[in-house]
Amino acid sequence: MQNLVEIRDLKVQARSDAGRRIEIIKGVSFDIAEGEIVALIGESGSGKTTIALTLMGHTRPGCTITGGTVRLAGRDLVAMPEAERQALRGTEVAYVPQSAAAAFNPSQRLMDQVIEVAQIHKLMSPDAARVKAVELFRALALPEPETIGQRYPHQVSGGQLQRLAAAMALIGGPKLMIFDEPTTALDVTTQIEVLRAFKSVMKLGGMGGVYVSHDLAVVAQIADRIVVLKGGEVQEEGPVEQILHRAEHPYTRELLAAFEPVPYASASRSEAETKRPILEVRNLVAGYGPLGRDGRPHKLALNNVSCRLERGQNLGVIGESGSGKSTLARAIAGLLPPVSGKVLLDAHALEPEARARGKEELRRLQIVFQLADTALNPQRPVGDIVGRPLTFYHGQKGAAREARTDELLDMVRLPRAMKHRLPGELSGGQKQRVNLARALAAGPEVILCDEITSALDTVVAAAVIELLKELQRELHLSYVFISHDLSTVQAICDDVMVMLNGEVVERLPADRLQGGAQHPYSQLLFSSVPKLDTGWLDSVPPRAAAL
Amino acid sequence: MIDKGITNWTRADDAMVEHAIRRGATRRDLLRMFMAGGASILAGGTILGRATAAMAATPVRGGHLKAAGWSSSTADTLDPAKASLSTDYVRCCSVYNRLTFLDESGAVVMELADRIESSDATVWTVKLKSGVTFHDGKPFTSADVVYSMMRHLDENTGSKVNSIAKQMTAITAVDPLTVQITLAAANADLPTILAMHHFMIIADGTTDFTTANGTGAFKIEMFEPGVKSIMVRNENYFKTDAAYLDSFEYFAIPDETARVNALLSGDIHIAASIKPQSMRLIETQSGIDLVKSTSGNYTNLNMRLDMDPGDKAGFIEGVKNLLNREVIQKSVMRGLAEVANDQPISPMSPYHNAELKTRDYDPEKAKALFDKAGLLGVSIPVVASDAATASVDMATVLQQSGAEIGMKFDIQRVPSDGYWSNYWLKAPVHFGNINPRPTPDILFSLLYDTNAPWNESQYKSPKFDAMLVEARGELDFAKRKEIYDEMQVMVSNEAGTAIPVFLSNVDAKSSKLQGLKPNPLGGQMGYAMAEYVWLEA
Amino acid sequence: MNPQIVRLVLGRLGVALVTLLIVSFVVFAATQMLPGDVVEILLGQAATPEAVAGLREAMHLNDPAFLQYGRWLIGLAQGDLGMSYANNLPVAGMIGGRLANTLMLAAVTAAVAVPVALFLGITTAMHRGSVYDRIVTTGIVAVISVPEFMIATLAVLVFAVWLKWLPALSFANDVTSLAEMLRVFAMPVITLCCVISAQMIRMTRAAVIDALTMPYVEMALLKGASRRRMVMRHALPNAIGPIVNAVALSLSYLLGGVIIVETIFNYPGIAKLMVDAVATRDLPLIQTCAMIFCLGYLTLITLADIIAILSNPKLRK
Amino acid sequence: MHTKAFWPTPRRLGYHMNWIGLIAATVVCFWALVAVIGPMLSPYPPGEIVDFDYYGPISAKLWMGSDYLGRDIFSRVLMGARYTVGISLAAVCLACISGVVLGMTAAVVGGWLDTGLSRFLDALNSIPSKLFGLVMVAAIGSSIPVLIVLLGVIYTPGAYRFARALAVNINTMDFVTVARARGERTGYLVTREILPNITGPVLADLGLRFVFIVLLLSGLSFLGLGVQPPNADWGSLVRENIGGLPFGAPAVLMPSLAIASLTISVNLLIDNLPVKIRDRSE
Repeated sequence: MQNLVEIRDLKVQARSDAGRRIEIIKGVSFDIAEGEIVALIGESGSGKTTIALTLMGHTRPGCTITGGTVRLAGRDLVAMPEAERQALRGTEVAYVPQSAAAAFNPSQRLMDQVIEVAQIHKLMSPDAARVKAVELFRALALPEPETIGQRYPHQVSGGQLQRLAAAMALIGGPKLMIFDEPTTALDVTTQIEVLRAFKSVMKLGGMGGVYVSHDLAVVAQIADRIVVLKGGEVQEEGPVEQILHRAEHPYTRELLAAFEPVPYASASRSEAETKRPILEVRNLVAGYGPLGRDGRPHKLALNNVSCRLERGQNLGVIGESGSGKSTLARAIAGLLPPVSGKVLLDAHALEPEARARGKEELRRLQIVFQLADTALNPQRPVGDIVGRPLTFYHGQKGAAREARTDELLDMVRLPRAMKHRLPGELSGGQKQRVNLARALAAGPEVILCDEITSALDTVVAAAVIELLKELQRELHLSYVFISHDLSTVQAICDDVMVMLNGEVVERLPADRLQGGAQHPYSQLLFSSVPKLDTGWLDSVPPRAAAL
Repeated sequence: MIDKGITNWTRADDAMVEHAIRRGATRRDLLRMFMAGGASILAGGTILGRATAAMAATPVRGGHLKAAGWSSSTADTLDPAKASLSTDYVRCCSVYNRLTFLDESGAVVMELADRIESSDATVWTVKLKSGVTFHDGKPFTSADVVYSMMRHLDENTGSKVNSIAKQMTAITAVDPLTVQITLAAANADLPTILAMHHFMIIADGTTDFTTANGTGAFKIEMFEPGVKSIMVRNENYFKTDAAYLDSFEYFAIPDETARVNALLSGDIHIAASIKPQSMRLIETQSGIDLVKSTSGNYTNLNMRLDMDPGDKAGFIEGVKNLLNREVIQKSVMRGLAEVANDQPISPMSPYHNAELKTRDYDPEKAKALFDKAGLLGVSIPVVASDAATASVDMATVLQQSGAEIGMKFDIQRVPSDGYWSNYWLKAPVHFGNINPRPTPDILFSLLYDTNAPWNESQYKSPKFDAMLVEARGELDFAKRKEIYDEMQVMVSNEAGTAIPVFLSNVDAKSSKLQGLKPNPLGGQMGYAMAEYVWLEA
Repeated sequence: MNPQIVRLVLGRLGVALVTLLIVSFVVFAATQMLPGDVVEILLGQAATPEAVAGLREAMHLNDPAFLQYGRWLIGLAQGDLGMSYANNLPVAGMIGGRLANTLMLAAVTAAVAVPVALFLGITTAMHRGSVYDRIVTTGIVAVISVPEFMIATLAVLVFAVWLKWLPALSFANDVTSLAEMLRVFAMPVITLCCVISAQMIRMTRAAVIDALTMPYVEMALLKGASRRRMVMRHALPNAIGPIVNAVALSLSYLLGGVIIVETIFNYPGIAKLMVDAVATRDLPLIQTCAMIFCLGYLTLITLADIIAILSNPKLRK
Repeated sequence: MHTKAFWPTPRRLGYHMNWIGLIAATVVCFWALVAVIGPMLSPYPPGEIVDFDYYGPISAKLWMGSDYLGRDIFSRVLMGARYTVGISLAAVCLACISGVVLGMTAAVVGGWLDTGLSRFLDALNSIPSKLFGLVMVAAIGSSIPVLIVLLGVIYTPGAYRFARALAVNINTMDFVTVARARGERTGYLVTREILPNITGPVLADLGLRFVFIVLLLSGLSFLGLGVQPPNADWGSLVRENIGGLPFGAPAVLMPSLAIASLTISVNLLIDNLPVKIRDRSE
């Protein structure tokens, strides 16, 4: 019997700005059998999404399929005229996008968009389509399945949107579903629910599927087979169990290794306790919008938050999006002046606004942002970016500044020649190192790290964490490490603070995270982190779908 | 020809001129005839041909005439005392009448007056026509004339001819059809003065002009200031051989190109004031005629004698020698001009001093004069504006001539808006533009008398002033001309007004429009064309 | 209505009012700067010092500027536009007919230009990169690069003088039938369309192309939607904000920007009225005209903003 | 609005440009060159009447015929380039510099300054440009500095709006926040962090605005405001010779062509700006 999908020697070219052609998929071949779910694993730039889209006969603007075949149920999508491909999309093969929030048209009701496939291809009457959609909503465990379709995209949560996107894909009754990183943008507690919904409908429908992801643990829960990609080429391919436990290719092993928890042993715990804290936050209240009558902001983001960071130690702040963890960093840095409460640096109270703080105070407390892309001025060479704090805080100029810049680049393990490059010419990991080097240039005592590894591929992120640790040893730094990712926090922090809705729900030492949590939310959070184990998803008990 | 001695033109005189032409009178004869009337002939040459042409055609009744002037504003008015733009004149001419008017030859013709008589040129008796009615049916009487005249003496009226009207010390109604006007001093030109547009007759007691209650050939039907006006024929008009048109629509198209285009496309029948450069286009079009008339209109360069650099001896004479009049006549005006000699009486006037030679273009002499004045190489600002016809181009010609002898003229072109109130008479060196005036007396009193309101160069000469008064009261033509001749020489040599050329006025019209003749008072038959023209089918 | 929408719309109206107040100040200040005394212009040769002084007093011209400004502003607020200095007619009456003419021309132009521009903008965006797209976009560049007086004069020469198809002048009040209206308005409208639609086409095209890069449009493609459906159902509804803005900006030109067209076609509109008023230093008339232009601009821009706010689904109930 | 944000600074030579852009750039450079050296090449002084005919045809003596006075159009077009290009360039620079500086400052400082400036410039923008020009020239007279300042003022609100919108976007970027957290002053934020990131779009905008200014200058010249004679900008040349249009006189066609070629080229150049080759081979 022929396979549902047969990809043979697929080649895709992209055109650069200058019109030069670059091959981004270099002869990829693999099959998908009926009812089988195949995962495409790889880091950003590996070509996994490009391959997934060719299964719909689509390439993003600027890309073209230059060779090979993509057969879906025996028909070659590459050779097919566009009209026929249009007829296949939504009916034979359907797509669940990475960010459902962006993939829904903000100006149309959800129901209209869900049943649009049926209307485009005239599969059924609108009424019949609506009935089927409500069934799907139910199957996907969406709340209020009867009425949720009447809402607009901005009126439902991210997890619900992702399930609605699945419903939108399923309505045409496709033979093949493509999931393009459908849970990457979700919080872990939501991700688990969505994964569960996907898994159940896929099982029920007996459809074939392609699951694109960079997260091996997620893939392990849903896929039958894994294809490991790098640089547009297949590195390794095999059943899930085989890849997880008997990986052969070094790259696959590297991916797996990044999942191994690296326990962090604080070197300075005993000595720290005797000293006064380097950073202390007392009863911080902050938020956005105008102040209300009670003196509180319209939208409260931090409610009475207190914490302390001992010299030479690291404090992890963990929580879901909207929990106020990033606001905390901004409030400490004086970017969002708190309404009340105090920030003490080395037992000395700081002004609420950065503008009012002294240069020396500013120097001692540095902040590093999540997205290195936006945190570096794209128009200034790396040397300038790193050198500016030297001039600003230390008045260094000319050769002295050059020399110190070189040292800093050495420190973050970047080649010195890189100082002439612009940020746009650097990779994600390199940018984050420049970002760090800039903070280090000030000669700080505390660095606020706001999700600095979140946007990086796992392997790269692990290396950045290693670097942070090394720097700490050399420079006696203290970090406030903000993240939604439990394993990275575990890898670097002494103490962890769990936040929910702007409040601290629990504080506990990093080594007692697993099993030590008392607060139900902390427990839920920790238990929702996927494990490299095919049976994990089924082993976690479902919780009441409300958060 | 009969020498009537004192002006008392009647309607019969019109017929006399025509009769004379028919009999083949020579030009000299005719001129003598005009002189006899004390009227100045400002448009000699062109008129004769036109008059003969006009004679041949027979007027046709009916039709709607659309005509375009060149200036219009929201200040457009139906009050003749305040009329200031060509559109005002045309509109007023069609709805009101004057006591007298000037025909194409510049001769005084009676309109509402039946006779104007005087024995000493100081006390004048005006006999009015009987049976004339206003648009609202009110009969025309001496009271209307008195009211109309007295208005100009009232400061609050805002009359444009207040200064001219001031010489009338008493205006009284002798009987319903007789008015007596007493002048402060003898002035033989009164019949001509009464032909000025502002002295139109309105009904006694009129203060609201929106209905334009006149005696004229047309009644106002619609009037929108700055937009247009529509007039319809007055069926009770007292002239029987006039007012051929059913209705008459007048508006302004300030942009000359647009005006010409509108005529060419058939949207209008007549476009007033055509630039010389447009003639080539118009001449190629069939069905379009040009009506040219050289009148006393001129654009002059004024150098104030009381300001630097006009107060430096030699400067003014230098400029007068540096003006290349031939280039101005040929290149700037494309021949639509007569070379002038720095005085305002045009060659068409019987009082023109033919002995006074035109200055030759003499850059070397000018250079020497500038050098003497210590101004050679000094940058002289010259204010010009589109408001004064062709002044920018004339300035350019002067500038170019100056450049050749090392004299710098720095042209300052300023907007037309407010030119007359902000720059004219005020800037040390600037251009002006003077409309035709019927008599040398008016020109000199207005422009060169020590107390003249528009003394453009601040020319002050007691001798000149005395001569002006003397000439005004002088009833003998030869003696009068002698005085005026000398005054012309004085102005040409002493005043700071350089008058390079007299400009011709050109109206372009559809050949369907007939009966249009040149007139010394300006284009479009001295703005009074409405009642004389007709449209051929 | 969503209270948030009400708040935003009221906010926009408030901003427009404040801007209008600033405009009134700028207009008043600018007109006060005009040299040349209106009294002297009015009296002309009869301007004796006593007459000038008397008239100045009567016209309140000796009052301090801020007092005059206040008086004018209060008058405006009460709908009293004052009397024209030049001919002592009420300003409201002088403007009335002219404003109607201007609005008429603007309306006819808008009725032609907006649909054409939107059609071209949307279709070029839909077929981006095609020969059609290139012809239209190059044509636009050519059209916006030629001064409007050239377009207008050429149009007159060709259609009125040579072909004699259309009248060279456009008089609003001569219109008796629809056919007549089309003939009379044809040339000014064509000229103005050339001037204003280029920008609308460009902005519409850019807005639609921008919306076409949105993930939900790609999603529509992956649902099997046709190009037409992608544009009309998904891209366009989300590009309304910028498109309406571009349309409003272009249309605002039709009030005061048409001076050249009014000059060439001798159309009695309000822009020419203002130029005349400047020539006669008729301050009340200048100020009123300027305020009308600014009011028109602000109305259009505010309307566009409000439409953009209303079209934002995030603010829908 | 979609903009081509973030150009890398040109350090290596590696630009690519399509042929339309190249032609447009050539024409723009040609006019720029003419503006600089043109008057030196002109065969006659711009004010000299060299031909007794008017609207004369193209001849060996008069390369572009003669104008309504019989002056040499070739010389006048050469001289007009200096005024049209020079005034427009000066005005566009004035508008963009003031607009961009104000826009960036408003975006960075925010608060009342932002609101106040935005309202004031919005008010200015609401006054029709040609009428504003007419009134202002009536008020203060027409001279080259007045024209430059006037055109600059007319186009400042647009430049302000554009720059402010861009700067507001950049201002939310983390690198600006980092600089703020570092304690940098407004001046530094504006000049070093914001400005380099908006120069690309601002330059493109400057080009478009240049076209509008050339056209507005021509329009104002058409309405009678412009350079003092005997000099004239191209718009004035078209206006004073427009009577020659029915004969297709080169006197009116040549300056019109000059305006059109300049504006079309600038437009096309902006639409086809050189793209830097930045193939990152990783």
